[in-house]
Amino acid sequence: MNPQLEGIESLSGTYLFDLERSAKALRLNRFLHDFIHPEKRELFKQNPEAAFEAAGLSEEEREMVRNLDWRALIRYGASFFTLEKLGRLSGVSNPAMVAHMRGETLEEFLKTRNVPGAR
Amino acid sequence: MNPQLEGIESLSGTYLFDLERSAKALRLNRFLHDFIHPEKRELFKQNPEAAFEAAGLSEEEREMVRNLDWRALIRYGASFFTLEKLGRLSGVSNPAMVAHMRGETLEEFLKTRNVPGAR
Amino acid sequence: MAQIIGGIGTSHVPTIGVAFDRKKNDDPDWIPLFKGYERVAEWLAQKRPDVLVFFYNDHATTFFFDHYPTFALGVSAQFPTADEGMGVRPVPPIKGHPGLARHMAHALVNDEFDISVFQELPIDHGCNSPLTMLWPDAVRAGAWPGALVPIEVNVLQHPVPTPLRCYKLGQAVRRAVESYPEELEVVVVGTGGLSHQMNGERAGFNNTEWDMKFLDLIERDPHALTSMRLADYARLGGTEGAEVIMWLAMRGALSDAAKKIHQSYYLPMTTAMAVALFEEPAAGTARKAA
Amino acid sequence: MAQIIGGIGTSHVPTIGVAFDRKKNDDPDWIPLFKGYERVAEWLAQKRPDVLVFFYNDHATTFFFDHYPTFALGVSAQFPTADEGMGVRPVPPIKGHPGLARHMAHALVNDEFDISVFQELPIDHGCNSPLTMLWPDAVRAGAWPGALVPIEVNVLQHPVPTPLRCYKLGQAVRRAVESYPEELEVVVVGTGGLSHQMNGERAGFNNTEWDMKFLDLIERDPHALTSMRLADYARLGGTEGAEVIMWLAMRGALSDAAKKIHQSYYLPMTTAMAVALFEEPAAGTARKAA
Ligand SMILES: [Fe+3]
Ligand SMILES: [Fe+3]
Repeated sequence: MNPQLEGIESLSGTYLFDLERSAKALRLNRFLHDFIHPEKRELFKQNPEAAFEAAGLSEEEREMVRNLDWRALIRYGASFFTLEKLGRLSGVSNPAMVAHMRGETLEEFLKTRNVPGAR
Repeated sequence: MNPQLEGIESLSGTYLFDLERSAKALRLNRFLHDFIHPEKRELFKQNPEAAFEAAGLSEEEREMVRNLDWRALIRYGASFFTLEKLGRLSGVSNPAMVAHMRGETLEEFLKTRNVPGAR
Repeated sequence: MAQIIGGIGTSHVPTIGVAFDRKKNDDPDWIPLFKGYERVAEWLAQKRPDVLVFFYNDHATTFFFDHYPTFALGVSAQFPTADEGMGVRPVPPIKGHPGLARHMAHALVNDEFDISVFQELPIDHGCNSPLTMLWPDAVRAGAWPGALVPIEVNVLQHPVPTPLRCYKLGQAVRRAVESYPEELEVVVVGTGGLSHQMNGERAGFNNTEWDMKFLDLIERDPHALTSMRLADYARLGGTEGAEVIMWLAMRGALSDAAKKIHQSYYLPMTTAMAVALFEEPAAGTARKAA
Repeated sequence: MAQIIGGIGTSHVPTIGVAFDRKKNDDPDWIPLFKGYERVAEWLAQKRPDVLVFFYNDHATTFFFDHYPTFALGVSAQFPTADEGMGVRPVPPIKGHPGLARHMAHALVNDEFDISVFQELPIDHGCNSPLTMLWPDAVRAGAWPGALVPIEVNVLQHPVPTPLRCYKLGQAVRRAVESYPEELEVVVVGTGGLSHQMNGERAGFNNTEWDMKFLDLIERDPHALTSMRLADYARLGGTEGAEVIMWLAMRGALSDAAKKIHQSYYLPMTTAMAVALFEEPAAGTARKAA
C-alpha cells in the first residue's frame, strides 16, 4: 500500500485514478482522449458505432458512452479529464456531469452552489 | 556548462546528441523515426520526394538524405538511432555507415576490425 | 544572472478561460473573479518579467496514459495551443525560452530530478486558462509579453509525486535559474486548485475553511504543507483539489523571505478559484522596477 | 516477499539478435558470442526467476524526442515487439508483471525517483536482442519463460542521468522489490555497451583495456564507477559506450556481497559484446534452487 494514499478508501464516493484503473480502462480512455483530433470527433458525431468499433470498445464500454452515463464511466475507470472531452462534444456541462455523478438533477445540484448562474 | 560533460568537446570527431542538436534537427529526426511505420517506409521507397514534402524537410535536409550522406547527417543533428532506420531501409549496414562517417571505404574500415566477417 | 523576483499561485480551471473569452468582465456572477486578478496583472505589467516558469498539469491532452511523465520540462521555442476537444482556443501560441529551459534540464537532471523533456507539443488550459488573466492584453496584441518555461506535473494518475518532492523540485528550479548566466527576471507560477472533486458521488466537494488555511500556510509555513500526505489533501480539498501540490513547487522556488502581497478567493460553482501573489524582497531593486 | 537472486550485465547491440535469428551458432565468427552466453542461459534455466527487472534503453523507437523520459517504467501486462524499420522481429511479445511493476511505481515515486510510466508500448532491441541469448528456447516455445519489468533509461539525448543517479535508481529498485509482499524471485539485468561509438569521425572507437577494467570494477568497486563523469565514460568507452551506466543500475540493485560468477567478452566489429553474471549469496538457498 502507498503510504501517501493510506486512508483514501475511507472517502466514500471517490474513485482515485491510479495505475490499476488506468490499465483496466486504457482502451476507453484512449477513445475519449482521441477527441482532441477533429476527425475523430467527426466520426463519433456521424457514426458512433463505427467509432466504437475502430477503438475496439467492449459492449459494456459502448453502452456507458451511448448513455453518457458519467457515473458508471467514472466507476469503471474513465479519467474525468478524458471524460470531459466527451462532455464538451456532447454539449454536457461540467456541472451537469457532476450532478449526474452525485445522483442529482442539475437543478438540485445548482441549488447547492454559491452562484448558480456562473457556468 | 554541464559539469558531467565538461571536456567532451576535446574528443575530436564526436557529435554529442543533446537538446540543442535535437531541437535543430527535430523535423529530420521525426522523418527518420517514422520509418517504424510500414506505410511511411513504403512512401519513401515509392516516392522519396513526396515523403520529404510531407515531412516538411528543408532542401539541405533532403539532399543529405538523398545522398545517404551519413557523415553530413550526423554533423547536422541526426541521431544515430533514427539514422540507423534509414540505413536498414536503404540496405546500408552499420559498418558501412561507420566507415562513411570515418571517411573510409568499407574495405579500409573492415581491415581495422578483429573479425571482418562478423556482420 | 537570472533571478526570481516573485511567484504566483493560481487556479487553472477551464471556466476562467471561458469567462475571459466570453468577456464576462461586467457580469455580476464573474466580477469577483476578474477583480481578483487585477492586482496580479498590474504587478506583471509593471515588473515585466522575461520568463514565467509555469508549474502546471496536463489534462490528458498533451500526454496520454500510455506514456505519462511525473515531471516534464518544455524546452522548445514554441508550443502550440492544444485542441482539447472543441477546437483551438483563440490565444497566442506559447513562446518558450530554450536557453533557460535547456540549462534547467541539465541542472535538474544533474541535481537528481528525473524529468522528462518535451518539445513543440501543444499545451492545454493548464497553462492558458490562467495566462489570459495574468496577461490580459496578449490576445489583443497577438502575442504573450514574455516567455514560458512549462513544467508539467502528474497530478492525474497515481502514483503522483509527494508534496515534499514538489517543494524540492521548486528548490531545485531556484538553483537552476540562479545559475543561468543571462540576466533574466523570472516569476514562478504554481497552478491548480483550490478545493474541488470531479469524480464519484463526492464530486462537487468544497472546503473553504481548508482553502483559507492553505492560502495562509503556503506563505507562512510551507513545511506544514509538505509534511501532509496526498490522502490528507484529497480528504481536505477533494481528489482533484490535491493538485495544489503544484503551488508547493512554486513556493519552493521562492525564498523564505518572500511575502504574499495579494490574494483573492471565489467559489461560484464546483472549483474554488484563487490567486495569490508573492514578491521577493529583492524585487523592488530589480533592473526594470525603476 | 520478493527477493533479488542475481544480476546480469549484457550488451544489447542488434547484431546479437541478428546472429541468433540467423542461427550463427556454428559460424566460427560468432561461436565466441554464443559460447559466452551459455553459462548465463544455463543459470537462468536452473534458477527459473519469475521476473527480470530490465534496465535498457530505447533507440528512438518507442519514444521520440518530442517527449523523452529520463527513466520510464513499463507497468502493463504485455508489450508488443517494436517494428524498428524492418518489420517486427519474430520473437514472443514481452510479458509484463503489472503487480510488481505498479508496486515499484508507487515505491519509486515516493522514494523521489521521478519515473515516467508506460503501458502497452512496443519495445525494441534494447530488450529483445539480449533476451534471446538469455532465454534461447523461448522463440521455439512461443513464449518467454518469465515476466519482465522494463525500466527505460535515457542514454540518447543529453542531459542523461548521472552514473551515480543510475546506481541510486538500482538501490531504490532493490528496496521496492524487497517490499513487494508476493513471493517472487527476481533477477536484475543491466544492458548496453561495452565500448563503441556510432557518430562522427571517431565512430568505430573501442577500448578493450577500459572494458576489462570496467568488468572488474563493476563487481569489486562500483563506487569507483559512480564517481566518474559522463565525459569520462565517453572518452574511455565512446559516446555510445557510455550507456554502460545502465549496468550501474543493475549493480545498485545487488547487494555488496554479490559475486561475479561468469563473464565473457567479444569484440568482432564495432561494439564490444560482453556478458557478466552475478549471484547473490542467498541465491543458493532460494525456493526453487533445490
Ligand atoms: Fe488541473
Ligand atoms: Fe543502446
